[in-house]
Amino acid sequence: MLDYITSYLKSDTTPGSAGNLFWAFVYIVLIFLGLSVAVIAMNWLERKILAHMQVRLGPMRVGPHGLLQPIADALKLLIKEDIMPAEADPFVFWVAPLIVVITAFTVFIVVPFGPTHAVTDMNIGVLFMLGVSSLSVLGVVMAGWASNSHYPLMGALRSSAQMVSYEIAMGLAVVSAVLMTSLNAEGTGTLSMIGIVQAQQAQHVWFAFKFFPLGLIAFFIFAVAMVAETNRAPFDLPEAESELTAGFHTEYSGFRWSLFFLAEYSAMIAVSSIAVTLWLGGWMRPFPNALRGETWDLLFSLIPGLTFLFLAAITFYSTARMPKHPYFKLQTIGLGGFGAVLALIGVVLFIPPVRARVQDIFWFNAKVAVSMYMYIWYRGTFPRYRFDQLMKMGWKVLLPLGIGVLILTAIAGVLF
Amino acid sequence: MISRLRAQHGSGLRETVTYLGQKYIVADSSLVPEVLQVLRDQEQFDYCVDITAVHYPDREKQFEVVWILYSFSHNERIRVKAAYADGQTVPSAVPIWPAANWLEREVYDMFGIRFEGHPDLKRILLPDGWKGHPLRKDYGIIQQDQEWVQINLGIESGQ
Amino acid sequence: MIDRTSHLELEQHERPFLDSNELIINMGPQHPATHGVLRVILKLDGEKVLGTECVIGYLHRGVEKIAEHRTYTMFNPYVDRMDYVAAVSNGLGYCEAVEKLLNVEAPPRARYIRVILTELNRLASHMLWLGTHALDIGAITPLFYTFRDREEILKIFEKYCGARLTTHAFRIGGCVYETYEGFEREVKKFLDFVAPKLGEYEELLTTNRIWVERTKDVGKISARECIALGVTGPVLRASGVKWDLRKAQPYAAYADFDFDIPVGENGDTYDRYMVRMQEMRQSLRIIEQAIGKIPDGPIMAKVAKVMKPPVGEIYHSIEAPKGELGYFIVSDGSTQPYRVRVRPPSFVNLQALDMMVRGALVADVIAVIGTLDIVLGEVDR
Amino acid sequence: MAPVATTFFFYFLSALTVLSGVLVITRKNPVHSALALIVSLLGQAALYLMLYAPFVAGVQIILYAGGIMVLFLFVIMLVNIERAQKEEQFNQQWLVGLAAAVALGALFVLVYIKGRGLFPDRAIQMPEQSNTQQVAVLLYGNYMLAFEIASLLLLVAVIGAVVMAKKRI
Repeated sequence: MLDYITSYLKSDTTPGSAGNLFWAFVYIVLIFLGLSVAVIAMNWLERKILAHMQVRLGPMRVGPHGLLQPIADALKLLIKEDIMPAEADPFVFWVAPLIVVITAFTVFIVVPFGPTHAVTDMNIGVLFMLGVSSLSVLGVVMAGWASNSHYPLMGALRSSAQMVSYEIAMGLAVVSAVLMTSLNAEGTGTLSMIGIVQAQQAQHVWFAFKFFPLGLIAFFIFAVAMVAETNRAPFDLPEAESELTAGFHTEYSGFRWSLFFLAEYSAMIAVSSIAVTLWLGGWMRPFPNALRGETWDLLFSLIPGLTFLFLAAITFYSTARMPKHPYFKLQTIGLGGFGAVLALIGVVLFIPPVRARVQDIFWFNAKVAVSMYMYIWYRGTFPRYRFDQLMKMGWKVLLPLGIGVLILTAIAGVLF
Repeated sequence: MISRLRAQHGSGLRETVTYLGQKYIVADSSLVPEVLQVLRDQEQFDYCVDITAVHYPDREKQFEVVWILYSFSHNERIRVKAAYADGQTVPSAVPIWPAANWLEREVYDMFGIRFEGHPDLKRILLPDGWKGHPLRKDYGIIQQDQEWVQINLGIESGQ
Repeated sequence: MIDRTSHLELEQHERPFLDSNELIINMGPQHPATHGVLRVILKLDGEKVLGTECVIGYLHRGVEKIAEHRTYTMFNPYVDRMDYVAAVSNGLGYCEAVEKLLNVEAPPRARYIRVILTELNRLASHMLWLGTHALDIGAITPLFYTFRDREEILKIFEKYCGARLTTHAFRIGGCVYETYEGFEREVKKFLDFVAPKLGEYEELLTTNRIWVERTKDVGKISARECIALGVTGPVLRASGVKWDLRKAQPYAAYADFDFDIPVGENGDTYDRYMVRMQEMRQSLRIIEQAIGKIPDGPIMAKVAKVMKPPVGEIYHSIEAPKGELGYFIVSDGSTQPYRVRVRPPSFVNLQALDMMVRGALVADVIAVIGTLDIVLGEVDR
Repeated sequence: MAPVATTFFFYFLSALTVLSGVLVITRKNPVHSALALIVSLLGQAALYLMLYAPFVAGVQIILYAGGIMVLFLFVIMLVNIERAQKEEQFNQQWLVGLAAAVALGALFVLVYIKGRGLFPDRAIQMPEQSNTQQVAVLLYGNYMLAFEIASLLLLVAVIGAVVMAKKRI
């Protein structure tokens, strides 16, 4: 039994493809935990960053600087009564959030955090991702229909029409990225996510910057389509408060509603991690070949530790500035503790063996974090599209652009 | 401008007065439609500022309906007033100025003066089933339509 | 629900393709985007609006009936409660109307203070409009910017007359409070504070492609239709009519200041947005000129404690932030007015909603209600 | 990837597919039958995976479950369902049903007996990686013409749909 577990450690493939179920299970649990922590952090970050963009403070009351706010929210949602509308269709009403959550999570099987850090290395990775993300439309449609009232139905129809039409633009952008992978010596590209990142490594360029404008346009199309796919920011029409109350999840409350909430955030993380893998060179550190050489490698490997120490410094600074009133005593201790934990992680990340291993995961997550920040930024600045403009944008702008980029990439591939 | 009007309608215009620098014409109730039409077409009073009414219970023609008009070209205001008995219908000004639609509905709602020729004359501010017209002098200030309140709001209005 | 939309003369087109019949949707009275208690019944064919019917009166308090049982001075605070967003201009209109009845002229110092406070109030009203209008269309951030800056104006009001919103700052015959020590300095400080802020709003919205796409050619109304429907204020000016009561029939001390009237061309939501933004800048110009030369002297004309205006009637109107706000007062010689009729700009502007929105989409109805800048307290009185 | 408990998965998946197929027909509520159809399509996709054809499975999920079924649900929702539920199932023709079932059963039995030698007992071990390439080579190589004709047909269908809906847009 023991050697069954250790046998995987020597092989340099992902646990899934190495057929080692135990480690695959460990990776799944790790990703699941990491994702929930990310969703909680995302909840807090969104409220704080949006608040600071809007000249206000955001949650400050629950825990120091509102740090315990997401936990309080989660608790509230768990305790809240979970009502089902009278004539709602019980089975479909119950299944809808499940489908949405399952599809949002299964995409992560394929996401490569490192050359060996992924649950499995399917050779149809990108195709699997597209397929699963198209399934989440079903969950949305069922949720809208099951609540059998005007507004959720209209919201569901709108959001599913939006997701279906932006999926095509997304698919086209993905195809042009996959096309770039086949421009190596033996001319056979790969659909597997790890293969794509390795192709970028081999071609010493991030696909976003390959054949200069083309890669960037494809990345732009994918970025716009992914925002529309997850019903966020300028495309958050289905739950446009000012028109239809809250879109397809109006009738949901309590735990079921939090499932939708969880699914939305994990879908955002999933889709942006795919964008990072395809265009921004997955786990590769920035400027892999421009700044080559040993010293640069060392410098870049220090950055993970430095960021955590920097975060710890901020936390200590704010603990120092906490008001001295006895009421805040517990909160200051809490914040200090949190700062200490961050500092500890920072220090641990400096130890050479840990430093080397954590490089890939850190850079991948850093890029996903940047894309998350963009999501919040969109929400802060853009007004909302009207439904027909949204569809016009999807069909008349992104689709032709996508096809154009695909053809041009093919031509560029042949020429250069 | 007043002289031209007086020439056309002579007897119909009871009096044309300027009080505190504001001109107003008191017209005979039968002449009102032509006067309004003439004012809009010949005299370019193209903006119907307001239509309202005043209730004089002791006069035999109780209601005095007031049209306040303004002309953009002459930058000039004028008021046309006409007296109507209770229950007598007033010719609607909607064909002349579409703005009159809601204004007349409010006058009907508050005074009970019916405007014939109005596309959709029904109450605008008070609920549809309400009985009584509040701005009449005989309508007490604390009086309510007890019956409507009991049915719809279900409160025995104790006041 | 009795069918209220039967009278709408809707173009009868053949059976809709799918057998989805017309949808009658009830927007309001508790709807986040209807700026108060307004209920709009929309007759929809899928997403397209076939016709609308506004059901109002939820906020009707019978202000005109109350006026007949109050003396002239007692009725003054009621006037602020009508358009609670631009309360100062309501008070100005009423006081000037009664002063005309009494044939009394407010002293120059009072007139200057009145102009400064009314223009500050116009700025506050336009800021509130911009915040809520942008929020309806989806941009969340401008709301917080505008409310932060509007707070400064409310602080000045509070320091001047103790109240932030319904100020009741003016009395018949002039102003009742002398300007507090440091009033000019604070208003000047406010002017320098808010001038760049207007630039911030413009930066966020004017060239924002989605904002332009959501507002260009939405809720178009031509000048001729505006005049026919009696629509006034920024909505009329955005359709190309250069008419502003402050210039056409100057009142208070507006004749002494030079400012220009911003005008739009094709009367859509984007033009109304630009016109109101320019108007805010013009208000700053007026305040700047006024703050410099406030004449000293009495702030209250000699008016009898118990006023008994001579028998007669008067119609006086001013340029409120929403349009022409008129007072038609009939006095029978007693201490209480015989009839007070208020001509509310929001009430008449709302009438144009149906014409502007027909054939548009549901999202446009929200945008158009926002751009009409209606306040339900004034619509229902 | 070393196959794991294939026989169990095979029976489980095929039972799932057949069962949901039956559900599709028997459900009264059209939305429930649409969902059952989705489940059976996903079951088929899983079966393709079992046959080392991941590409075909992926396409099956995207096209069938993600695309076509969403359209099905769209149409079901736009048409109000109360009317559909009221019409009761017309299953008076017992005789015709029985005859068809017997004929089909006989056909199965014939194929089972005759075809014993036809199917290879051990499926040829196709390496998983090459499946996508295999499909691509076949699709764009030998069956290029059929591929073009099919795409032409689809194009005509799309244009037809747009023309029909044109008068309402």
